Amino acid sequence: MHADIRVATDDFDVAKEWAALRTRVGGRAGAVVAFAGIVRDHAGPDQVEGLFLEHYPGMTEASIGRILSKASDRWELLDAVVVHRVGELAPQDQIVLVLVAAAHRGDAFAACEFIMDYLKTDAVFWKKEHRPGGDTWIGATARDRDRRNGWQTDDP
Amino acid sequence: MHADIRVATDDFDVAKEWAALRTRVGGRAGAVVAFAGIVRDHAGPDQVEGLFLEHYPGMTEASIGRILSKASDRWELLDAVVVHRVGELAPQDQIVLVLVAAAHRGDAFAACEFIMDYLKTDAVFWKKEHRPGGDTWIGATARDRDRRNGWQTDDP
Amino acid sequence: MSSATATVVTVRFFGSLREAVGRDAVDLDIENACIAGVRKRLASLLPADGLQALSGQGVRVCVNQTIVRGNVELGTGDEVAFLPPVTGG
Amino acid sequence: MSSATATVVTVRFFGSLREAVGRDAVDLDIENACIAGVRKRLASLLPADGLQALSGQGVRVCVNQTIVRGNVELGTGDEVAFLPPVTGG
Repeated sequence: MHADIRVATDDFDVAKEWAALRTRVGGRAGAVVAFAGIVRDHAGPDQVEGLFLEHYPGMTEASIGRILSKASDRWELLDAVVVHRVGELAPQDQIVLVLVAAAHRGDAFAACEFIMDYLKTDAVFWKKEHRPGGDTWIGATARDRDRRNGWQTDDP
Repeated sequence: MHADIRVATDDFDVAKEWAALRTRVGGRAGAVVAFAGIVRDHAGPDQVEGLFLEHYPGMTEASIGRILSKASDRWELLDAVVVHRVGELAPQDQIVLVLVAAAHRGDAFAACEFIMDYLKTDAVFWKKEHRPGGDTWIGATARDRDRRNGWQTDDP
Repeated sequence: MSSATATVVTVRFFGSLREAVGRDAVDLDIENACIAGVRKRLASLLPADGLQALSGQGVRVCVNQTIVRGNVELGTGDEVAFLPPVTGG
Repeated sequence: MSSATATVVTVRFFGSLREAVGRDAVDLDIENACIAGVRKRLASLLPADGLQALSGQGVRVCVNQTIVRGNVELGTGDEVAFLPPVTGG
């Protein structure tokens, strides 16, 4: 499996990443699944005015690499790309892109969701939310852990 | 929910569809999931040299509309796009694009996969495979039906 | 039956059925304004194997783009379609 | 202890811990070449609440980017990091 992991302050271009993956996999892939996470701008007292994301260069990429390895052990994948932004992000900004190509759609869907669920709980990032009431460092939620643990229950 | 259904012989541009959806949903969506199905060019005696897809104008779009309605009843969706090609397709050609935007990733992933599974079994298309040994009209497979029925088992 | 009282319907064939009957559509004057009337009329027009294909496993019948079961009544201008098993994606 | 025998490690703080201790990294000469030695040395450098944060719930300690448990030995040039709970995506 070709794997590509990038952590950067710069924005990413979904179209460019998608096209590059399509070029790499050619006609071997019957299915491409992409997920993009975006900073929501939901209004109200709970409004997030922005995010700050921090990482540990080297360790963060390695943590994502382990997630991709787990996914690749479990499903038949041809290509996987994770691009994750760090630094200050504003509402509507893209945060993360997960792109997966596989011969069959079941593998591509499952792996893409698995990778996202593990990014929430196991990838080495720290996230601070800017809200009208002040800044808060947030961790994975109980729901995030439930989603991740749901994959483990399925383990053979 | 905004829904967009198109059936056409022309190829589609994932980048353009993604950008248009992003513009429509703005910062309401925290998650975008895209699926593209591609004609594989796996070699060997089982090689598919091409596909021919046929539809019933009007009825086909309505069948996709019912699938999107079911998805929208079940998950909190902001936007869904299905673009499906018909006519002669060659290996590496794109067949279908399903794009879903939601506030939360769980809804976007589930709805996108649900829509694809139902497209395989319930959407009004007919598909002929061109193989070295001749042409064959193919229907949904037992596996396709199992996947679709898996969603029904989950029904409340 | 005079043309004034004949029921005229369009019958469409898709996918493998289109190939089996050798055409994609036909307009029919039918005496019995129902699906059975359509089948009877088609029996005089189609080769035996084409006709048989229309009763094959998984074939569904539509009237005006809605799947119907049994011997539905028809009126002039109705569109009847024979659909083999579908698959998209 | 002479400088010839001192162990020099880099200690890094991330996320909320970086804010709690007021810096992102510090190079330390430590007498006891282990995690306990690092904590002891930090006690003389950091404000009490910053030091306490390093022992907070969910905080993990890394040596050279690998999570460790217990009082691991250290050598000169090692990088120790204190990681609060993570979340990506």
